[in-house]
Amino acid sequence: MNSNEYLNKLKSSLTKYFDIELDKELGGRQFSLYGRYYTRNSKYFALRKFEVYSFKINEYVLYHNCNNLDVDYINELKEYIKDNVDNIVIRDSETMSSAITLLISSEEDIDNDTIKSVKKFKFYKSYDWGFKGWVNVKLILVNLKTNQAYSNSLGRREKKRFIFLK
Amino acid sequence: MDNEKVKEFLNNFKLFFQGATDFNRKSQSLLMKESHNEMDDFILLCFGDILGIPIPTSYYSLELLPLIADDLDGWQRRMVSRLYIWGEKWGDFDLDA
Amino acid sequence: MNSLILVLSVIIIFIIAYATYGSYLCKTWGLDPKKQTPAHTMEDGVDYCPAKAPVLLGHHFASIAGAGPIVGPIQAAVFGWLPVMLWIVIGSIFVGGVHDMGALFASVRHDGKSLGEVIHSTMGDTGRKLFSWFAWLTLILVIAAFTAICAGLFVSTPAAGSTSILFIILAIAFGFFVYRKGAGLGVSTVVGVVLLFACIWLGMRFQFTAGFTKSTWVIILVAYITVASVAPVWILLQPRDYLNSFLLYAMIIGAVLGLVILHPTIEAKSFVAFNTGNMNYLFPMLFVTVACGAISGFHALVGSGTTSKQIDNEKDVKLIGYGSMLIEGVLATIAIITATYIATPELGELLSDGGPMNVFATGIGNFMQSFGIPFETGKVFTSLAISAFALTSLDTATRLGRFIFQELFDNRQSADEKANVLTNKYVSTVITAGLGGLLAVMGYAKVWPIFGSANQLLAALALLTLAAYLKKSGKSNKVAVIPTIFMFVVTFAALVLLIIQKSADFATNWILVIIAAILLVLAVVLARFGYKTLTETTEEKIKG
Amino acid sequence: MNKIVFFGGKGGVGKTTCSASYAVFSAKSGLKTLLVSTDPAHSTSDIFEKKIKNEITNILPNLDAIEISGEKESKIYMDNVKISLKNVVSPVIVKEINKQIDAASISPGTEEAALFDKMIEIITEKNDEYDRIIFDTAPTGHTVRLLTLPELLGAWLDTLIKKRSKSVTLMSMANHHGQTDKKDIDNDEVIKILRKRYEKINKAKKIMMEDKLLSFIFVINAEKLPIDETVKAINILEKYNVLVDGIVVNKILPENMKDDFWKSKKEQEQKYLDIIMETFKGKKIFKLPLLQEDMKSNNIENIADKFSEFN
Repeated sequence: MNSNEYLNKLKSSLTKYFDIELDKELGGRQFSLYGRYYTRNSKYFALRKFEVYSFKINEYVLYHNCNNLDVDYINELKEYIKDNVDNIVIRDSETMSSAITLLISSEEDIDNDTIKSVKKFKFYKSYDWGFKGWVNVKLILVNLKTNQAYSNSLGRREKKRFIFLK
Repeated sequence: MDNEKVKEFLNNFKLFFQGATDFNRKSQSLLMKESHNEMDDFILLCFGDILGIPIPTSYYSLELLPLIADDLDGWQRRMVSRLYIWGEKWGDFDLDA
Repeated sequence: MNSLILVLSVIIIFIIAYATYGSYLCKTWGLDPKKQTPAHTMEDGVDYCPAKAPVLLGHHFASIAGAGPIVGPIQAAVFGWLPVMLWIVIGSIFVGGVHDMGALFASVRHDGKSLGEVIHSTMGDTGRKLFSWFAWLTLILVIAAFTAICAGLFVSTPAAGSTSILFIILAIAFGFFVYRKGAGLGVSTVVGVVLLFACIWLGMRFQFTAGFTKSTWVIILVAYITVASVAPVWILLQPRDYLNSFLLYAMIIGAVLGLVILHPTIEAKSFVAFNTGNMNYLFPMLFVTVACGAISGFHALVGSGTTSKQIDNEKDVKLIGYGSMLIEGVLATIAIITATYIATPELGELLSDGGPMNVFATGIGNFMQSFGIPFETGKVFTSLAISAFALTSLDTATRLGRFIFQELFDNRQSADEKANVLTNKYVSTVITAGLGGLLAVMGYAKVWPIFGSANQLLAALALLTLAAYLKKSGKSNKVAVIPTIFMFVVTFAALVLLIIQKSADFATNWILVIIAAILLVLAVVLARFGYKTLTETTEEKIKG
Repeated sequence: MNKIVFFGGKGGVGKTTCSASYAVFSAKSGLKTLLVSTDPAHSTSDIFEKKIKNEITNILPNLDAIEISGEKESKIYMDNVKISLKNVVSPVIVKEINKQIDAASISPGTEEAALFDKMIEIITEKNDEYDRIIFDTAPTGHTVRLLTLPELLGAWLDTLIKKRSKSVTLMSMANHHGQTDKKDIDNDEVIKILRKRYEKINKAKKIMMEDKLLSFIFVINAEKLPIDETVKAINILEKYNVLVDGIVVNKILPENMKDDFWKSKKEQEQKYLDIIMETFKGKKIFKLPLLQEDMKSNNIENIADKFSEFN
């Protein structure tokens, strides 16, 4: 399966709940797919406007294909996230958590130490010790030849979701 | 009190505590909504001609009518409230977002 | 009389009442299982989605059960346990049950709109302002009552105080790891519960809050609720509620088990006096002190808010409305037993020392001792559970009070007008919590009856709405009219009595007198207003 | 000749007489035969002078017959649905649903669909009981649709089963905290019915299409219109890889025609016969003479014998 097919499959799987933009440029990097999911929960008492509390949750999926992956590519990605997290995530006073899924697919095989660095990848940022919410990043790498996915610890539960068999 | 009633009472008791400490009501209602949407599409495929959409195979789905008859008028109301017959439901549009 | 026999007989009476009177209500009100409930007709998968009856009963019970059914009956035990028991049984069956089931039924028949919305929409603008003032005052009283109760408890058993503080810290840490670090819920729940018992043990070992007096505790509690109700919900409120539920249900199971094993005989006197001094007459005060055990307006607002949108079939209205009230009646009975198996003089002394919570905690501590849990641990565990319960209600009440306060003073026509300072989130919270704290310092015994009467007034209003609705739809509403009149009479009598009683030494509790007076005025106005709008719509409906 | 034989052709070309005589022939040659008549006119009973209702009745040794009518079949089907409606649904809805069923029973496609259902049932169930099943089917268009039906129905049923099981899985996930309970899907009534019908359709498709048990005989007259139509039909059938075995040219005029009118008719017939020979080269072509009087039980025997050369 090549990256175009993967892109279409990814788009159709996300389109139900995500607002999707193709070929979006964010902080100097080009992503072939940008998906945003947003929900607001509130508990009210007696009247709908008497809200006891409310909070918002954001989810972003940033996908691009890259065939020559190596360790510095992953490190460079970490730098990119560090600098650009604030203009990726849209926040307001009620926003609780924002989860960014960095999805990379590669049509070539991936060497072991890249996979190790993906597994070790960690990024967590809280605003005012979590009072104003926080951001978690899941890094998921999909090998299109063997249909295998590697992810950091946070992405473990989700990586199956991004494997599309023929 | 045959054990059928006992089993049913115990199950209700478990459900009571499940309801009291239920923390995944939101995810449960999302799953239920998805399931109801799929069911609405299913009924559309079987009994579309109730809404005036000619379904060539409606003869064969008459057999399912007794099992689906209960929420037919609920289904009709939901179908009418859809933006277009196969598209998202009106409720899915978070207008005040 | 052995307590176990008392509880069992109460349960049997309730089952009979459920089958007979409950079904009678269903028939007269015309509850029709074939009719489509709002959960089906307006299903949108967010608010309106049908839920199984037992799950909904559990959810409804969890949202209405508070510290009320525990504090009220114990406080009223001062009149002797027999009148309280009679009121709990009769109240639950004929007044409270009708009220809860009626509120749910009326709401189901109004497309799941909550009673608040029904009252809100039927009253004009002034009515709405009055209703908001009334709600805000009631919430202030709730804050005052529960702060005072907790403060009394923490002073009487310092271990409970220190444990609660440790529990708050545990909740925040739990929230941090599960929410932000993505630790598995299953694993962290186990760790959380283990740490919970570690807190109890630590709290008992180093009672670092031993020296605190009652007023210092009130200040700490007011500060706590101010911060807690302003901080985002995922910091403290949600993780704490999650851990609370384990505490609460462990306590209920422990109490029931202990009661069955120990089945103590009732020592306290069955009847003390019609007037236990200082004009504390049995007639109005008993019915106002025992709020949640027999009837409480608070249920109508909760029940008709979210539960009615999820009723799957009209026959569930009886189970959830009537059933949950009866379960609370049983809970109140257990509470009264924890107080009355001690002889009356000791009861009075315990009551003055730490208030009803202390009595309840001691009682449950003894119950748990019967199956091997050391008394001290049992007592601290129960008081931690009760205070956690009270803190949750405090939190909700403060958030709501702040919101209503903001809305009351938010008379800006357009958005860009400068919001006056009162509508600022922090200012309104401080005012609401501060006023509550001031009242709490007055002492819990003075505040609770006023809160009770405000609550019963709300109940009377709900019953009035139900009576009007039944008349409008051509059904006999004497099942609702009699309780309505009874509740209005009780509330007026109680308020008048309280005003006279409190104005004896006007200097110290002038605030209470003023609040009672405002409530009285509001009661009269709301009753007349409610009656007029509801009967008016009735004629116009029939004419129109 | 294959196990299941379809006699196709335009209305009035003598399909019933051909299929009846062929049935007699195959019964006499020792094969246990079932003649299925789907013609609304039910001329088979007239030929054998025996009342053949819509269940299998024996006419001759080794030969059974059945007349299936769409109208009767759909009535039975509708009544079954109405009966099962009684014990499942609240009376208020039953009245409204009955209205729905009555409306459906008079809609155009119903009788045809009921007929197809019965034919498929016969093919799948009676396949082992009889050595040969002969269908005297209605006009060509009808037959072609019958053969393509399994394809259409199969796909439709497949989608329905997928959608229903997705809905049931989601519901069981909601009730079991995210895990699906296999039992919910297996004993779901709707899926059971759909699966039963899906298997029946697949079996029929397998018999008709894959196992090559089915063959087709076209009955035509020596005229222009039947020839063109038959060519078109054969192309369609070949598309669904259905084997068209032979062509029976019926109502051939006797040889020695006297007056001019019939003589010119004879020449014209001969011209068409040559065209037929030409266009249907690969197929077996078999001529049947125009009969003096109607075919009845007494003279069916000698027509049947003619089929021996055909076989």
